[in-house]
Formats: sequence, structure tokens, C-alpha cells
Amino acid sequence: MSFLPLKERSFTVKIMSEKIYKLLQQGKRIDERTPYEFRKITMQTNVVEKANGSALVSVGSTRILTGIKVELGTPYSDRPNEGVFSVNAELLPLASKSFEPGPPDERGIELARVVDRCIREGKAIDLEKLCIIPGKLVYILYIDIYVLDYDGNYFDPSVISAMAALATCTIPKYSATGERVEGEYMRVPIRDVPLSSTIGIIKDKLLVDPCLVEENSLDTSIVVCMDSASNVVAIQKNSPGHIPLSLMESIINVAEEQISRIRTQFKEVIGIEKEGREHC
Amino acid sequence: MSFLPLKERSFTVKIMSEKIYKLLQQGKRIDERTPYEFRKITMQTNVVEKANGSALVSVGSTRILTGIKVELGTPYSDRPNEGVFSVNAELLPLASKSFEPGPPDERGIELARVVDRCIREGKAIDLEKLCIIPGKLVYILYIDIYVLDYDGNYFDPSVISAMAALATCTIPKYSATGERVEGEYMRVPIRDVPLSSTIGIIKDKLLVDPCLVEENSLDTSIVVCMDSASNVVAIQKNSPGHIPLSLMESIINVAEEQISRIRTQFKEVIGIEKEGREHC
Amino acid sequence: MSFLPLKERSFTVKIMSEKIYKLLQQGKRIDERTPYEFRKITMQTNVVEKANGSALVSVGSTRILTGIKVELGTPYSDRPNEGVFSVNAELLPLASKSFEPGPPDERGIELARVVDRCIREGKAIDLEKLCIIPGKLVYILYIDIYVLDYDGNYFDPSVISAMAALATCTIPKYSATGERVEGEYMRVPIRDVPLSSTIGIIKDKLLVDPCLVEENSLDTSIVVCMDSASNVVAIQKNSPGHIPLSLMESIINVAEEQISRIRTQFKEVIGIEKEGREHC
Amino acid sequence: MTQVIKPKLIDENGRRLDGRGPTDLRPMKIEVSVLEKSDGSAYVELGKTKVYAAVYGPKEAHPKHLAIPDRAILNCRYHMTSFSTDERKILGMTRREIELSKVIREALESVVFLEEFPRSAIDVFIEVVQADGGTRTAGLTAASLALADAGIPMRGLIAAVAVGKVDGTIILDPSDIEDKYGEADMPIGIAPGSNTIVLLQLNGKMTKDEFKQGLELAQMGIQKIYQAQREALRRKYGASVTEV
Amino acid sequence: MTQVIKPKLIDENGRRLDGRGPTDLRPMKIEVSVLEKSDGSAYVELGKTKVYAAVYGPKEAHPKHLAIPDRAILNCRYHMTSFSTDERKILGMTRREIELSKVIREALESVVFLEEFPRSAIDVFIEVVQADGGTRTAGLTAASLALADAGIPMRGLIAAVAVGKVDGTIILDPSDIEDKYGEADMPIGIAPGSNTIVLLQLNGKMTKDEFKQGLELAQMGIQKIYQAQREALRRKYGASVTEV
Amino acid sequence: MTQVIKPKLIDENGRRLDGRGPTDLRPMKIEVSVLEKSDGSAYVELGKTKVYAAVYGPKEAHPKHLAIPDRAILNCRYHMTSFSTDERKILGMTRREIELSKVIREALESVVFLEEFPRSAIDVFIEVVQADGGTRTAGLTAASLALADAGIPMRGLIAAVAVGKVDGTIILDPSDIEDKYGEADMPIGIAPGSNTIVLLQLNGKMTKDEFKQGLELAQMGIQKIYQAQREALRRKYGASVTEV
Repeated sequence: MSFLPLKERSFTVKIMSEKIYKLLQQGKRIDERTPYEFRKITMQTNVVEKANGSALVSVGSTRILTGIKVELGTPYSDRPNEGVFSVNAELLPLASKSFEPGPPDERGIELARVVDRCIREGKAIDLEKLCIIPGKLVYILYIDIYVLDYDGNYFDPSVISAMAALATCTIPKYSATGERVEGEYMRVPIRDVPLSSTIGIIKDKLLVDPCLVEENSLDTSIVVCMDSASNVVAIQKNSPGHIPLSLMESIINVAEEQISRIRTQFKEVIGIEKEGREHC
Repeated sequence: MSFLPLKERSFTVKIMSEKIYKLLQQGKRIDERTPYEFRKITMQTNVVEKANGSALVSVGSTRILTGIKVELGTPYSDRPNEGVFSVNAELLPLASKSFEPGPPDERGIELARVVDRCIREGKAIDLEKLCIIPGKLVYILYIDIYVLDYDGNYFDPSVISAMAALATCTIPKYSATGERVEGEYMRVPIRDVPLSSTIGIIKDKLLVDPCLVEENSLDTSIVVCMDSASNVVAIQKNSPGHIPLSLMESIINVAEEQISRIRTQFKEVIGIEKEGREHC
Repeated sequence: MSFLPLKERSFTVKIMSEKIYKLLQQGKRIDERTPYEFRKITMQTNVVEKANGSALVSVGSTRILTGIKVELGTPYSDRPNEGVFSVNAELLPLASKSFEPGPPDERGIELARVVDRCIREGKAIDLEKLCIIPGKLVYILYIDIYVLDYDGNYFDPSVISAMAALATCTIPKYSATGERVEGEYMRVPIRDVPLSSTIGIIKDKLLVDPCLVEENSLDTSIVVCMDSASNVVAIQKNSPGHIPLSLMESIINVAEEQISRIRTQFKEVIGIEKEGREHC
Repeated sequence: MTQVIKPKLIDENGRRLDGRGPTDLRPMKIEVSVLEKSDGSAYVELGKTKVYAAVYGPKEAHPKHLAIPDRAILNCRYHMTSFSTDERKILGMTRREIELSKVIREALESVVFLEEFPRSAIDVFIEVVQADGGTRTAGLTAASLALADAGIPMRGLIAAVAVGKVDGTIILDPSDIEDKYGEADMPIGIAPGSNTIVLLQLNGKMTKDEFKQGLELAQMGIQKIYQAQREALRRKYGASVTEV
Repeated sequence: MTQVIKPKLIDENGRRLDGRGPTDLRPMKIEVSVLEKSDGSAYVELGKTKVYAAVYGPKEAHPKHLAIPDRAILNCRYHMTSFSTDERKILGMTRREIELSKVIREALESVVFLEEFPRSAIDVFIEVVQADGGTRTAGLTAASLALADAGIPMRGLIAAVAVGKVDGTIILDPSDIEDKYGEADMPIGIAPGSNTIVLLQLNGKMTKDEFKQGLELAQMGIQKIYQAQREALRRKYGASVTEV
Repeated sequence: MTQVIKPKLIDENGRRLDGRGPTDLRPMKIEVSVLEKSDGSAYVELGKTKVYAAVYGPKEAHPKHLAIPDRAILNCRYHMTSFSTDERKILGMTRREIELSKVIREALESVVFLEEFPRSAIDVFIEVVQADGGTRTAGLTAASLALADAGIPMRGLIAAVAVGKVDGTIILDPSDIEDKYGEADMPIGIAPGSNTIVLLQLNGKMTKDEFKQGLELAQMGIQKIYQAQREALRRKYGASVTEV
């Protein structure tokens, strides 16, 4: 059963919505940004030594920690030559008074599934290189995302942190006969770095990377994920409300531009090795 | 913890109970039926092509959908020569404002277990014919019952729909060595068609197939299951209240008569093949 | 999420606490005991024939039933030569109006884990003798504790009943090749009998084995577990409140004395066989 | 992996595996007020079947939105310890325990004057310490005594027993092995004061005649259990309870 | 353990596996008021995809602390029967069902006048009886009809359909096999009255142009579904519903 | 499947695996106000052990029937990320996490003036990002700072540390490997202002003398941690906090 979250579109919210809209008309935001401007993005990797890969990414005050644990297991029977990955996300109650302790609710599940689709459909990982013995032994990557501090927009930094953790993830090497090659490690074979941009909509205006106050006052919002060739690889309208059909083209174009900027920073900070990475 | 359902035996219920009793004294019911008359029963099979067997059965407005999925697995260690079946029932929240979403509550569990006992003790299935390799490989039948619309008496149509889905269930054929016989299918080996009749009791009067308004106004009720030789194979007093010992003989006789009538319709509509079916 | 139990430290509790403290100053208790005096302890074993071992232990009105079921299984990979045991505890709702039906809450989990640590760190069982085939086949002991009646202090009788059930537990014998030695049974190899003493604290005074009224009025309390050589093997401060550092030495000494007395009774009643039991 | 062979359950002299005749109850032990902290409690032993019941209430219904304006709600939990059965029972409630909690609760609702305690709750907890057949009926027998022990007004006690069919014979009070290898098991709860059935289940195959015979045999057994219940109350409360 | 070979999804004549052209919908069947006990209900069939929806409410929010002072809460459960899919679905809600419940609920919230029913709750239940692609869009289509059938005031109906990309071609209303082996699946829900998107997801890879093309194809399909919705309402309620 | 060999934990020079002497703490990093959205927060690092704590409240208790008339309820969740440990931790709360949540909560209850906030709730969330021994004590240390950072009135801070026994020696602040292969682990939480113990557990075997020695060593370590806590508060709030 999917319950409506207790976000009340009360009178004050409507006033804030009106205020944000008026600022947008002047090309402004409540926090001094322009409509198509992300908050400051920081990316730190290898922050948890016990994880095979990890990244702490912040977008403004929103902070996401992703860790990856690698285990060995059997492949899916219809994909005998491919490794496996699984994404989980928890909206920690530390991060916001609106997050409850307990198993992931619909928001955490949605976040995990959108990040999963972004990685999967964006062909981020060369899964065949994560196969050790076809049909028998493959690497399993558990990509676990934790929202530590939540000031709006947990989708985009989650995708970044998942990709940053993947791009710096180290896994023990196994021979084709399934034996551990003592002391040797390999990187996760990255094929592409799909990224996302969340677009907020008020009436006919768009903004990117909504902060929490904006998020609560939007008409609606949409997450667009693209690969490095600007293919759309995942979309999620992730809140109630209408998107005028006439806005869709602008939404895609704005997302493309934002993602391209984030990708530039990602390349600079994470410094992906070229080998085996075709697009990034 | 078994909580009392929130059925309030309020003043209006008592008035309705009195009214139903007075009608029964005149051989009548609130919906024009006689006391020992079922509502119209309809049976449709193969309504879900992705299931191995399925049946949609209605008794008046009460509508039950049963689907069967067949898988391969290992037998129970104390029954190495027998296939396995398992019954589950869900009172879907679509069906009634008194059904909640979530895992089956005590009513759903009771329904599943009574249908299970009716099939099991009524020897409906020749389980030995569902064994492929003794001790190793057998068919497992998942019989899943969904109450789609609930206007009283979900027991009797559930038993009918489970038996109708079983009687029309098609399963892939395997050789005695455990290999799939390509393209060949077999029927579930039906030995008998046990059926049930739910009897409502008000004071010293009986009625069959209570509709929802009656169900809420009965003193109590009882489900009687019989095989084709009129053996009693399962009984469940399924609501609070007293049954005078003096009524038990009539209850059994009324149930026998009803079940016999339903069986006649079952034979006509479902058209069970004779082979391997001894009683029906 | 660990919720504060609904124990209200209301005005009346403060009065009772004051009263208990005044009595302690005079060397007295509300139930006629002296501060360092347990309620009457009774121990009955083999009360459940279907269990491999069982014991019903009461301390005053607090009554604990422990049963042990023995199964075969595989050892932990880092302990290939050792059998396995697992402790579970349920605070049955029969026992107290403050216990709820449902899976163990934090109190039941704490009880189970403290008893587990007491047995494990007190080296109560010679786990190597519970190994049948190293790395492959070992005995698994499920030690399940049920609180049947709760008048304060469930820790100490739980430890006693777990140890009494272990000391009288009978397990089917298997040869080193993993075959059942028909008709032969062996005892669980007991190495030591660790026991516990719960100490209540009000201001600068101590008392042992608090009854329920006392428990609700204490400043705090602590469970001390010792082996037969008076080593401390487990400690748990098990309620809110302060323990002055200056009291810790007395606490340990009082616990040692109590445990020694309980051990004497344990030896008399349970009558542990000497063989393979070094300390008791 | 071997197919289990059904043992002979009734010998040539008509004796059952434990020496009983077909119409014999197992040795019975019934006590009330056995648990100090509950408002009422009882213990019932029938052979190796051992069951506790405890009652809390009437008390405020909690959470409040579950309260019913014109009567008490009655909650019931039938639960078995993990070591009560031959195979270790999993922790937590099985589907079987949930079903039995329902039928036992409905039986108890039939006799408790719930309307005397509007907006209240009465909790009944049954704990099966050892299960050797007939645990739901022993549990119901104990629960009705625990309610009486708690002073909760009732139309009368409930006494319950199972009958079975083994090797073609209708028997009273089947043990676990008779239940397992027998042809039918029929637990019955009766309010002896009103001669009415409050719990009835059947699992197995009986002809209509056998069913009738089973029902009569159950009534006989229930009279004996009812006497034992009354004696247990009398031992605790003296002669004043004869009218229960 | 064999790697599954992707079948050819569009033949040399541009026909799909089931004979459709790229822009064809599957045969459709839409009915309202199909379940008697709910306040509103609908049934939608699109090829082998079969979905029921039922609505209860507006009613008192329960438990009360979930109520919102100035509008109704809308609850939604998208659920599949265990036998609706090729592989048996586990009982209980999967993560997929929880996500789809959320996006469908959010789409419905966009059109229901929730503020007309303060402190109330409206429950929407979708049951997928058979899943052959497009179940969330069929479910949303059915749910919006069930809300109308329940007389709940809305800005307008929602019609929904998926588009996909298979063998490089943008297609309308992909079946299960086209979804499984195709390159992209994009479910879209539109409120035709206002020409706005209320549900949009994409799973797969599309160029910006393909995305635009898909969006246009979806609008075409949605017009047909919307007509079928209006006809279904008209069959039940007569001409009065044309303005929905 | 190989029996793991216990490594030598203290070398001939009395040095531990990471080079520390028996009475040395690991390098420490303590910060407050590290998470923007909570009412108070803190971060504690002790070697590789990394822990966040956040506090929400005082706020209305929810649901209301959990409220206590004459004081606040304090809720506490100690939780570890799945990748914080050598083996991946399962998602959801383990029994260990539930127990530690209880003992940490009880320690905090000992110092918070709960009676100042009747019918309220204070939530404390501890997240272990990396676990290398001493996570519950680091979590308690951080939680008490987060409460102070949230401005919640307290009798004083709590500082906590574990002591252990390895290779027969009593050591301060055991790491994970020392805990795993050592003979005993004793986490201790102290309210330095009142010289009282608020958290105490022992897991392992110690003589009475060793226990006493451990308690003294813990007090020494706790003084250092307490100083670091006060400095962290001072860095954030200036000299005004010296009296905490």
C-alpha cells in the first residue's frame, strides 16, 4: 500500500511556490542560484576502507554515502556470462525529520530502483568482465546508498556517488579456474558514466537541483538520466503533479546540459583510468 | 495474536437477525431465496493463460479467482513418492471494505487451510502420479486463491474454484528419468472432487450460502466439506456463537444435499475427463 | 529503534524507592528478605519430554522454562572443530502485563544475548566434543528460554535454567563417520557452570535478586556473571541510571558471594556428573 | 529418505499404543491460579500434552481505535514453545497457530459476557509447553478456566476434547501418533451448561455415522473434563463455584 | 543454464510477433462497475494484460493521526497475483510493486480534487490478474475509471500506455516479450483534458529524437484509450459523461 | 575451511599490532554540528572507527499513545551501514544492533533532563560508517555531543571507551582484531561530571583484579575523550561551554 506522504500543501507552501515562481521569472532562485545552476558538488572516494569502493558526495548540504561490497556467487540462469549488481538505498533518519527508521519505504525503494536502472541501462559496468566461470562463479556487487543529510534532491548525488564508488572500487582477482590470485586486485570495468539531473517544474518554468524548500514547493519534478553520448537511459517523474507536454523538450535539453557539466567535474575529481572505458 | 474483527453486533444487527429469523420461519430469505438454496453459481476456467490452471467462480456477487502454478521440486522426506501442493488465499482489499492490504490475516489463513484440508482429506489429487523421481523430483502445485468481490460466503466458491482450476490444470510432462518430454503435457490426476457447503444458523433455523447481510446477522456458521461418497472430509465452525448439539444431524444432511447439487453443476460445466477419476 | 519502555517514574515510584532505601539502611527489604538474600530458588529438570533437555526454574514467583532441541548441521567456517549453540528468549505475554505478544523486543533480545555470553565466555560447554566430522557435521543446540511468570529478575533464573537444561540434556550419539549409533545417547559435555547475580542499586545501597516492585523502584541494576573460579565472564548494566564508580568493588563481591551460594544449590539439585566437568 | 510405515494403532485386544481403550481419556491434571502475575490462569495436562493459559483484563483497549463502543474485544493467542513438538517449531507464529488462535477465540467469545465491558479488552494467552495431540482442546479447556479464575463473567465453562478415527475405530482423545497415522481428527469444544458446540473442526474422513458416533463419544469425554474443571475451581475457591 | 537468444521482434514486413504494426495497440476491453462491493471499479484488458481496479472512499482516514486537515489522503496499491507472470511471483509486495504503487498514486493525486475531502482517505486498489506488458499503464487507466465510477470529483480522466523501442523501432504498447528483449520501455500517463503528463518513466536507451518520437506515439495511443474509457463510462452512465 | 590462527596481539616490546602501547587511545577526531538538517549532530572517529550521531527533538511524541505525561521519551537507534564491517552486514536491524540501541539509550536517559519535556520525544540516531572496534562507545560519545549540540539540557556529557584483555594484558580502546582474538572486551560509559557509570558491559573472562584494573584504565581514557569532546564544543560554541 502506497500511502501519501504527509507533505501538506498548505497555505504557506502556496505562498513559497508563488515566490519561487516570481524569482524564476527574473532568472533567480531563493538561494542566489540561477535556475540552471547546481549547488556546489563535492566528491570524496575511499572514505570507508572496509568497503571495496566508497564515495561521499555532497550537493549543497545534501550528503550521500555509497559503499560497495563485493562477494562471489552464481550468475542469473539467463545471464550465465555476466556478473551481478544490486542497488539498495536507505534514507537514514539522521538525514531528515521526514525519514523514519525501519526498512526502506517507497521513497528509498524508488531511489534504489532509479539508480539501478541508470547504471544498468546506461551500461555503466561491463558485466561480462565480472564473470569468473561462466554459469558458475561471478562477482556480485552490492551497491548500498545512504542518505546522510537531506536538503533536497537525493537522486543526482546518489547517482554520482554510486558511479564514483564504482569507478574507484577494487576487487580481488580470481583466475579463470576460480582460484584467488593472491595479492592481486582489479578495478570494476567501467564502460560509461551515466549521470542524472533532477528538474523541478513550477507552471512553465524549470529549475535544476531543487533544494528542500524548493522541492516542497514545486508543482512536480522529474529525474532524467543520460549516458555520455546524451542518450536518455532512465527517466522518473518522481512526485505528484502535471508536466505540460510542451515542456518536455526543454526538460531533456536542460538535463543534457547539466549532466554534461557534472560529467566534466566527475572526470576531473574521480580521474577514471582510460582503459576499458570507452565513453567517459 | 488473534484479534476480534471489528464486527459490531449492534442494535441494527440484532433487528436484522430477528428479521431473517422470521423469514426463515416462513421458508423465506431476504433475497427471495429459500433457506436451502444457493445463489447462482458460475464457473469459468482457463481465464489466466499464464497459469497452469485457473478458474473464476462466482456465487451471487461473491467472486473468487484461483490460479495454479506448477514447479518442480523435492518431495517431503516422509512422503518420497508423492507430489506436493500448497494452498494460499488472499482476501484482496478490492473485494470488501473489511479486507485490509497486507499479508493474509487470520481469515485468509483459515480459508487457505480449510481448502487445503478439503483437497487433502478428500483425496482430490492422486499425489503419487505427481512424483517424477521418488525422493528426488516431484511436481509442486501452488494453488493460490484470490477473493475479488465479497458478498458473503467465500468458502464454498473457493473450494469450487480450486477444484475447477485443478481439474483443468495442464502440466508439462517429464520422463521417469527427470527429462522434459518436449511438447507433451498432462492433466493433474484428479481422484475425487470434494466440495463444501457453508451453513448459517439462527436459533433453530439453518440456511445455506449466506450473503453478506445474512453473514453479519447469523448466530454462527459452519463449513462442511464432503467427498463424492458423502463422507465428511473437513469441518470448520468459522465464527463465534453456539451450535445446539441437536442441530448437527440436520446440518450434515443439508450440507450433503447442497454439495450433491453443486457437484452436478461442476460435472456439467467443468466436464472432468473420466480417466483416472474414480468418483466424480 | 529502541523505544523507552512505558515505565513511568511517577510520584508513587519515588515514594516506593524512598521506602525501599530506608529499609535497606536498616538491613531490611519489603518482602522480609535481607539485602543480600535471594528468594527461594527451585529447579526441576526434564519437564518437557520432547525436548532433549529442559528445566523449569523459579526464583520466588518468577518462573523460567528452558528447553533445548538438538539438531545436526555444519559448523561455522572459522570454527570447523566446534559444535554450535544458539540462545533465544521470549518474554511470554502470559508472564506479565508489560510483555507484548510478537517477536522478541529489546528486552528479550538482551536477555538471550546476555545468557549466550555467560555460557560462551564462561566456557560452559566443551564445544569441540560436539563436533562429529570436522568442518562438516556438528551438533547444534537450540537453547530456548521462556519467561512464564515474571515477578522481577528474569536474568538469574534464566541462566540457571539454561545451565540446568544443558547439564541434563541428552543427545543421540553419532560415530566419527557421521552415522547414528543406534540407541546410544550422550550428555552435553559441560566444562563449567557460569551463573549470574543481578544487583540492584539505590543511592549507595545494594540488593540482590530484586522482585518486581523493587525492580521498578531501583536507581539502576547490573547483571554480573561468573564462572566457578570467580572470574567475571559477562556483565550487563541492564537499566537506565547511574552506578557510582565507588560501588563497583562491592557489587562484584556481592555477586561473587551470591553466585557461590546458587552454585552450591545447583550442584545438589542438578547433580552434575563429574566426568568431563572440571570446575563444578 | 524412507517412506514411513504406519504403525498398528489398535491391537487385537482393542488396546491403543498407550494401553487405553478406545473411549478412554489420558490421565488428566487440571489446576487454576498457577501463574501469579496474570489476572487468571490455569494449567491442563492430558497425558504428555501440557498447556498453560493466562488471562489479562478486562482493561482499556489499546490502541484506542480498536475499542468497540458496546462491548469488550477479546484477543487470543495460541502459541507453542519451540521444543513442544518432535521437530523444533520455528520461532514466531505459524499459520496453524494463527488459525487455532481464531477458532479458540471464537469459542471463548461465545460464552464471555463481552457486553458488560464496553471499550475494554480481555487478553487470553495459551502456551503449549508440550504437544502430544489435543493441544487446541486442552488450550480451550484451560483458557475457559483462566477466564473464570480472572473473575470474568461467563455463561458457563467450556470443556473440549478431540475424537479421532484410527484403524477404523472411533476413539477419544487421540495422542499425537494416533492423530498422525489415523484417518480423522475432530476437536470439539462444548459449553456443557447449554449443550451447545462452540468449537468444531474436522480433519480427515468420516462417514456420516462415524461423525455422529464421534460427536457422542466427545460429549462423554467432555463431561469428565468438565467435572475435573469444576473440581479444580472447587479446590481453589471452595463450594461456591458449583453453579459455574 | 543457457544464454537466452533474443528473438527477432519485428519481421521484414514490419510486423511484430503478434502481427501488429509498430503503431498498433493490442485489442482492448474496458468496463466499469465490475466489482459490486467497492465504491467504484473498472476492468482493463489489453491483449493478455488483465487488470482490475477498485476504489473505496472518500471515508474517514484511519488511523486518525494519518489524516491531513485540508485534504484527503490517497492510498494506492498496485499488486499482482502470484500466477500473473511467467515465473510465479512471490506472495507479498515486491520492491517493484511498491515503486509502481507510488508512481501510480502520484499520477492519480494530480487529477483528484483531494482538497474537497479534508481528513478523509481514498483507497485505490489495482490487481493485475495477468501481466503481459503495460500493467502499470493499464492499472492507471483502470484506476482513473474506478475513481470516476466512484463519483470522486476529478479534473479529468487519465489514460496511459507504454511505448517501447525494439529492433531499433519505436513501437506502441509493447508486450512482455517486447519489453524483455527490447531496447527501451517508456510508460506514460496523460491527462488528456489538460494535455499534461502525470506519469512518466523510462527504462532503456533512447536518443533524444527517439524519445520525442515515442512521446508522440504515446499521445496517439492515449487518444484511442481515452475514447474507449469514455465509451465504457457512456455504456454504464449514458450520454451525461461526455464532459469528463 | 581452515581453523583461523590467532595472531600475536602484543609483541615482545609491549607494542600492539598498530604500534600502540597498552594504554594508548587511537587517533581521535571529534566534531559537532556536522549534519545540517538535524537539531544536533556529532562525528567521532577513533582510528578507523567512524560514527555519526544526530538528534531530533524535543518534539511531539508520535503516535500520541506513546507519550508519557510527566517527561519525554527518548528513542535511540544504533545502526551500522552494510559496508561498515569486514563481512557485509545484512540490511535491517540485527539482534546486536537492537541490544546496543537499548544500552546506549539507557545511558543517555541517565543524563538527559527528560522531565523538562513532558509528552515529548527525543530521537537519537547513531550511524556506524565504519566499525573497527569500540563502535558503541564511540556512538555513545557522539550521541551525548549531538544532544548537547541540539541544546537539550543534560546533567553533563557522557564519554565512553572500551577496555580489553589481549594476550593477558589489559589494554585501552581495542581495535576490531584485538576484540576478535582477545580474551575480553569491556565497553564503559561514564558521566565524568558525576563520576558514575552509565553504560557497562563485559564480554569475556577477567579476574576480579583485572576487572578493577580495566575500570581504572577506562577512566583514564575517558578523561582524554572528555577533553576532546569539550574542545569540539568549544570550537563550535566558544568558551561558554566549559561548564558542560
